[in-house]
Amino acid sequence: MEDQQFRQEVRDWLSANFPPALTGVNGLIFQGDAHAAAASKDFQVWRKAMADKGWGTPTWDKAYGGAGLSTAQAKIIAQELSAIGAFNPIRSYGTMMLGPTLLEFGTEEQRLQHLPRISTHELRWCQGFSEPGAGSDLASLQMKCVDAGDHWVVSGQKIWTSGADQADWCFALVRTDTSVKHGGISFLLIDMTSPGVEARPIVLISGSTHFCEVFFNDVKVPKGNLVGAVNQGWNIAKRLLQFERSSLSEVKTDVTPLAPIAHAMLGTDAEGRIADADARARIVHNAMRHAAYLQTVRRFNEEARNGGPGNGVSTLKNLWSGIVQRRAELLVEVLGADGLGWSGNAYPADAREATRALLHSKAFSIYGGSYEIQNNITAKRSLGLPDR
Amino acid sequence: MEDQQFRQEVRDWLSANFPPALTGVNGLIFQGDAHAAAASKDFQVWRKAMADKGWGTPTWDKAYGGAGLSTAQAKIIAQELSAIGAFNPIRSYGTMMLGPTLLEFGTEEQRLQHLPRISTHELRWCQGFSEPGAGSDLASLQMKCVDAGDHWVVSGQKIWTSGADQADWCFALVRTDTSVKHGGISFLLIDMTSPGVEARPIVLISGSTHFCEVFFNDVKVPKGNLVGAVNQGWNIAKRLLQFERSSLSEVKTDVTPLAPIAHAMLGTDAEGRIADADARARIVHNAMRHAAYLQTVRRFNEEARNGGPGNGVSTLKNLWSGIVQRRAELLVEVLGADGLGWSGNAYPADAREATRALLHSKAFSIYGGSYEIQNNITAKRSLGLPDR
Amino acid sequence: MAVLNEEQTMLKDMVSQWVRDQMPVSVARGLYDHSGGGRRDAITGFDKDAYAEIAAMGWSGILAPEAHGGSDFGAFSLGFVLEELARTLSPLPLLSSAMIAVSALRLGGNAAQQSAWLTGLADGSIIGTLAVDEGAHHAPHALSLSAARVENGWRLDGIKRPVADGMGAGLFIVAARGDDGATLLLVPADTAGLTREPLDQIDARRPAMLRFDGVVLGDDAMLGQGEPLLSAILDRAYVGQAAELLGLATQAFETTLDYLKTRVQFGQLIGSFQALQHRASDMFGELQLTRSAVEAALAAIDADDPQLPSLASLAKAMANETAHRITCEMVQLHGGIGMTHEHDAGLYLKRSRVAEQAYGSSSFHRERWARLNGY
Amino acid sequence: MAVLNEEQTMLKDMVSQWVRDQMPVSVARGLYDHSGGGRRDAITGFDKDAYAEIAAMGWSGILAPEAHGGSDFGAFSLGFVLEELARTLSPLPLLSSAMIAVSALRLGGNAAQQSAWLTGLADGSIIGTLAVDEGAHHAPHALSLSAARVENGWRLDGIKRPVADGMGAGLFIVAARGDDGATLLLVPADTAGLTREPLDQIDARRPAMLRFDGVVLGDDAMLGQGEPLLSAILDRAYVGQAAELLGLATQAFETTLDYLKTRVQFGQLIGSFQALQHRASDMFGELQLTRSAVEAALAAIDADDPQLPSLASLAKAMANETAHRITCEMVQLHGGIGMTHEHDAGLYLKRSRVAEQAYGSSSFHRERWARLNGY
Repeated sequence: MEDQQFRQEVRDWLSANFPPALTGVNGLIFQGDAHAAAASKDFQVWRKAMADKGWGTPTWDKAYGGAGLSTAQAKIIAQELSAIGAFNPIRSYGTMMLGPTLLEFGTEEQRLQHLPRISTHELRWCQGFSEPGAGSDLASLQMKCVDAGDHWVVSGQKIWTSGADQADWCFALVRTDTSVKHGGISFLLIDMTSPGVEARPIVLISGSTHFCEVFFNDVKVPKGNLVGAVNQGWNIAKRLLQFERSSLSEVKTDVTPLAPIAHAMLGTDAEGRIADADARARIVHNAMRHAAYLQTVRRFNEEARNGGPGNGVSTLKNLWSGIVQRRAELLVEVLGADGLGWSGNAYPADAREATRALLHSKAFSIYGGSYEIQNNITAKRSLGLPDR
Repeated sequence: MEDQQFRQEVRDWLSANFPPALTGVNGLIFQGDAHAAAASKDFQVWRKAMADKGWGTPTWDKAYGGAGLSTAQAKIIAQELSAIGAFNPIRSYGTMMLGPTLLEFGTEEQRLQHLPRISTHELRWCQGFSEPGAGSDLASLQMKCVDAGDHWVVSGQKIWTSGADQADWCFALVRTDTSVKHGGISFLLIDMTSPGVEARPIVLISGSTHFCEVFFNDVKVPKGNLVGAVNQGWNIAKRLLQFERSSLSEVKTDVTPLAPIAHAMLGTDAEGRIADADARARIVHNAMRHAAYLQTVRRFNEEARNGGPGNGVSTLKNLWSGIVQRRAELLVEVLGADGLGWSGNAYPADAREATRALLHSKAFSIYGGSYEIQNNITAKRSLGLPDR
Repeated sequence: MAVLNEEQTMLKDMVSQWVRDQMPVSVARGLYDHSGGGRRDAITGFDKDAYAEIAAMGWSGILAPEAHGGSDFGAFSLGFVLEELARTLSPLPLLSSAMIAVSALRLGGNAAQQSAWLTGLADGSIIGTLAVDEGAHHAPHALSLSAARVENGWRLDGIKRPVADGMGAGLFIVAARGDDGATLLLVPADTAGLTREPLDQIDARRPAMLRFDGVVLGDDAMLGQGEPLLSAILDRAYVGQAAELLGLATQAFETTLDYLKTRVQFGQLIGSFQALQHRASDMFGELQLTRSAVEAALAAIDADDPQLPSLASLAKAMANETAHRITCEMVQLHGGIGMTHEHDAGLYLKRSRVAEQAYGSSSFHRERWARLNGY
Repeated sequence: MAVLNEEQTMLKDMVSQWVRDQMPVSVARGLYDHSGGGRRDAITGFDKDAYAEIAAMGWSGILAPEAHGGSDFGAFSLGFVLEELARTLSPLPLLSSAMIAVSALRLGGNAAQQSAWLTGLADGSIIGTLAVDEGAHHAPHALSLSAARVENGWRLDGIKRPVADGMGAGLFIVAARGDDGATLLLVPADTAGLTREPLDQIDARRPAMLRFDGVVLGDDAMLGQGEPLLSAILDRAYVGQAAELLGLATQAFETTLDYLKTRVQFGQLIGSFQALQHRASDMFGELQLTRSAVEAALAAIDADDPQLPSLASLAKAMANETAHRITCEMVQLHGGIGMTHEHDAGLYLKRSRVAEQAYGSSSFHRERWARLNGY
C-alpha cells in the first residue's frame, strides 16, 4: 500500500519535472561528455532536479546527498523512470563504483567530503586500475606510492581510464609494498588537478577517445585520501569489481532485429524470406542465441532474487560478448559496401553507426575481465575444475 | 629407361598374377580379419604370389623376404597396383611398423627370425603401446618387465591393441626401470601364444571389435626378444610413431559427395538446390573445407618431396578429423530417421553403414595422438610457442 | 534452473532420488545387446515395470486434469521430471504418453474421448503416443497417410514411422491427411488392419513402424481437424523432447566434468589443462542458454502464451545443438574409453542423435523460428 | 607454400625484402587521419610513388605479354607478390591494375586495344581498374548501369561504386548492361560526362564513386560482351583478392604469435597458456587450408583450368573466412592495446572487412561454389 502511494508520488513528481524533450534519450551519452551535457539545457535542468531531490542516489543517507529511501523504493523510481523513457542523470562511476566503496570501506570524513558532490554529479570520477603491464593480471600493477611523512608521493602510469580527461577525481590502486603482490596494494583518492597529473585520450579503432592514459609524475596526495588500511587495497578492489560486474550484467541487451535491414539489403525470396540463404542461416542462428540469452538474463535475475547460486556473471558476460560481436559483424556484412564507410554522406548515418559499433564491440570481450579471464573464473568457481 | 623397363615388367607380372575378382577391393578389410581372408580363395592366391615375389616388402633384402629393390622401383610397384585397382596384400603392422624398426634397431638375428615371416604375412603382429592409465601420456606406461636372469617376466595390461586377438606376436613397450619416466622403457617382442597372455576384444560404440585389451600375467619372454638396449625403448617408440604418423597421413581422404543424397533426402528447390537451406549451407561449408583439405594434402606432399618443413602432420590430422567427423554427422543428419538404424531391413544398408561410420569417426580425433596432443605439438613445433 | 514452488521442489527432489536409486544408466544399457545395438527380445524398447512404478507415484498424471485422476500440475513440472529422467537416459514413455498424448486429448478431445482415455493415460495403465512422421524427416505439413471419409467414419491407409514407444502403446493419436487437411484420429492399438513392427534403432528404444491397411474407424475416433490443433500438440512434443535433451546434455556434461577432475595424464588432472577448462566453460554457457530456452517454453505452455510456437522451436533447436555438441565432447574428452560400448559416453551420443531428429531437426526448428519471427 | 622455381624464388625474396625495407605498415597507417578514418587529402588512397617504384622493378608487368613490355610471368607469380605486399597492407593498385585490368585486356582486348593500353598498364604509367559494383553487394549478374547503342558507339548512364583505386586510375574497365547482357567497355578517366568522387572507407583506401552521365564512347571502346568474358575477368579478381587476404591473414597471425611470445601476464608468457596455444594451432590449420586454396586457384589461372570458377570461389570464400577469424583473434589476443588506433591490429581488421566484401562476400562465393558443384 505504501509502495503504491510512493509510486504515485514518483509519477507525479516525474510528470512535473522530467523535460519531455529528453524522452527516449540514452542517458549514457552524457556520461563524461562535457560538450553534450553543456549543449543540453534540458539535461542540466533535469540533473539539478534529480540532485535536489536526492533521487540520483536514492538509498544514500540524506547527509550524503541521497534521499534515505529503501531498496524497494529505489526500484520503484527506476521502474517509473524507465516507464516514461527517462533516465537517471546522476548515474556515473561515482555513484556506481566509488559511492558503494566509500559506504563500505571509507571513513565518515571521506564520505562527507565526497558523497554529496557525487550525488549532485558536481564532481566526476574516473577509475585508475589498469596499467600497461597489468591488464588481465591486475594485481601485478606497479604504480608507486611512497610515504613522504605528511603526504604520499605517487608515480607511474594508468591506462584504460574512462573519461580521465573530463574527470575531477580518480580512485586508483597503487603499490605501497613491492615485496608482495596482492598484499602490497592500496586504494587511493587522487585529485586530478594535482600538479604532475596528465591525462591523454587514447584513440580507439572505432575512433572513440573515451579512454585515456594517465601519467602521474611525483604527485603529492594527502594522507587522508587513503581508503581502508595501507596494503589492504586489493580487497577493496575485488569488492569494487563485483559492483562493476553486476553493473555490466545490467547492460542494455535489447537490439534492433536484423530482419528488416536484411530484407532491404539482401532482398527477399518468393516466400518473403531473406534471399541470401547462407547469410539468413547465420543471422537466424545469432538471433535465436540472442533470444535465449535474454531468457537467460531473466532467469539469472529471478534466481538471484531467490538466493540462487549467483556465480554466473562470467558465463553471462562471455555469452553476451560473443552474441553481440557476432551480431555486429552480421549487420556490417548485410550492409555490404555501405557498412564499410567511415565518414561522408555517401554512407547512410545508420550504416556508419553500425560500422563504429562493430569496431567498438571488439572491446566487449576484453574489458571488465577478458573472455579468457571469465572462462578461467567459470572453470574454477562454477565448474570446480582444479588448478594446475 | 630402366624404370620404364621395370614398369613394364611389373605390368606384365600383375596382369598374369592379380586375380581380377579382387579389383577395387579395399585391401584393409582383410587386415587382421581371419574370417574374411579365409573366405577369399583369390585373396590367398594373391598374397602367396606377392609373398613369393617379395613385392609386399619390395625394398627389404632378399634375405629378409624382400625383393631388394630401390625406393623408386617400390614406388613403381605401388603406382601400378593402384592403376589397376589392386592392393598390397602383405601390408600390415608388421611391414609398416615393426619391419622398419627392426631394420633400424634390431639385431641381425632378430631380423632373420622375424622379417621373412612378416614379408609373407605368415605371422601377424600387434602393437602393445597404450595402457589404461597411459593414453595421451604414453610414456607413463607401467607394464612391468623384470629381469629373471635367463628371461624376462612381464606383467600388466595393454589396451587399444588392434587385432590382438588375431595376432601371433606383439611388439610392446614395457617398463624396466620405475625410477625414471622416459628412460625406463624398453621395447620387447612377445609371442602371443606364451602362457599368461590373454587378449579380449573391446566392443566399440560402432559395434567394431577390432581393438583389444591384452592382459599379461607373469609372462616369460626370452632375453633375446629385447630390441635395442634396456631402457632405450622410448627412442625406438618415438621413431616408430613417426612411421605411424606418416602412414596416417596416407589415409584415404576421398569421400562421396553429399550432394546427391542430400537432394534425394531433403528435396530440391526450383533451381535444383538442396531444399533445406540451413542444412545446405552447412553441407556446402563442409564440402568446401574438404576440397581445401585435399588441396592441402597435395601441397604438403609436394613440399615434402622438395624438402619442405614437413612439420604439418599434426595440423593435417586435426583438420582431417574435424572435417570428416563433421561430414559423417551431416550425412546422418541428411538421412534423418533412416540414419538412426542399427540393424534390420527397415534401414537401407548404405544408411546403416553411414551410421556406423559416424560412430567410428569419433575415434579419429582420439587415436594416433588426440586432437589435444596434436595441437600441443603444433603449438610447440610449428609455432614455437613457449612451454609453461 | 528457474525458481520452484514448494510442491515443485518436493517433486523434483523425489524424481532425482528415484533416478539415483532406481534408474541408473545400466537400465538403458540393458536394452542393448553385446554388439551395441538393440536387443531383439526387448520389443517395447522401454521399461514397463519402471513406468508402472512412476505412474503409481503420479508422474504420468502430472498434465492430466484432476477429474481424470491427474494432478493438473502443469507442463513446467512435467518438464523437469522429463529432464531428470533423461539424465540417465531412462527408457520410459513419459514424453509420448503423459506429455503428448495427454496434451492431444486435452486440446482436441470431446468429453467422451477424454473420459475414455485420460484416466488410463494418467494412471499409466494405457500408453499413448503420437504417430505423425512417415519418412526420414519430421514433416507434419506433408502427410501421406490418408484418412478417407466412409459411412459413419474414416478409413486409414498408409504407414507411420518411427513412432516413439509404439511397440508398447495401447493408443495411437494418428495425424492423417484428410480432405480438409490434417486430421487427428484416435486409434487403439488392437484396431483391425493395423499392424506394427519394431525398428532396431541406435538408442535401442525400438520405435514402431505402423502399417494401416484399410483401417476403419468410427466417427467417435475423430479428435479434431486442421493445422492449429496439430501444431498445438506438436509444440508440446517439441518442448518435451527439448526438456529430455536438456537433461541428457546436463548429465553428459557433469559426467565429463567428473572425469576431468579425476583423470590424470602427464602427472596432472586433465581438468587443470586450460584448453579443456575453456571448452568446459563454453559448454557450460551453452547449457545455460538451453536451460533458459527450455524453461521459458515449458512456462509458455502453462501460460497459454501465444508465443509458444516460437519459444518451442527455440527450445528444441537450442537443445538439439547443445546436446549434439556436448555428446561429441563427452566422447572426445573421455578419450579411448569413451569410444567403448562399455562406457556411457556412446549411449549418450546415440540417444542424443535420435532425440535431435525426433520431432524436428535443428534445421526444421531454425526454419520454423525464422518464419515465425519474420526472417 | 608451394614449390617455386628459381626465378620465382628470386622474385619472392626481392618482394619480401622490399616490403621489409620500403613498405612497413606505417605507410598504410599514413592514409588515416588522427581519428582513425581516411585522410581527406589522400585522394588516391594509394601510394603513387611506391607504385612507380615497384613498376620500375617490373611487378606491374608480371601478367602482361612480353610484346607489351611485360614478363608474362604468370598469375601464380603475381599472386605471391600480392600476398607479400598485403602482409603490410601496402596501399598499392597492383591487384586492380596489374592483375584485373591486364587480365581484362588479355582476355577480351583486340590487337588495337592491347596496343593502346597494355604497355602503360605493364610499365605502371597507367593504372587500370574494373568498375563492376554499383551497390552494397557484389552482384555482377544484376547490372544497372546501361550501355545503349548509339551511332558508331555506346552511351553510358549510371553509377559505379565502390571502384577500387578509382581515384588514381586512368582507365576504367566498365561492366555495363547492354541489350545482349553484360558488356565490357574501356573508359579513359578523362572521358566527358564521367565524374568521380572519393569514398571515405574504413581502410582509408578511398575507392571511387563514378557517375556516368551520358558518357559517349566509340565502337573501339567495346572490349567484349557476354557473361563468359565478365566471369573470366572476375575469376582473376576473386583469386587476386584472395591472395591479398591470405597475405594479410598470415601477417596478422604472425604478429599475434610474436605477441604471444613476448607478453607476460600472471608471471607467464601468455603464449604458454594452453587455451591460447590451441586457438593458435587451430588458426594455423585454417591458414594452411586457405593457402592451399589460393595457390591452387592461382595455378589454375595459368593452366587455363576449366575448374577455375569453382577454385576461385573456394579460394575467396576460404580467404574471407580465415582473414575474418584471424583479425578478430588478433584484436582479442592483444587485449586492450589491440583496441587502439595506435596498434596495427585495427588496421588489419578494417582492411580485412573491406577485402572480404570486395569481389564477393563469403555468402556470394559459397553460393557460387555450391551451384558450380551441384549442391
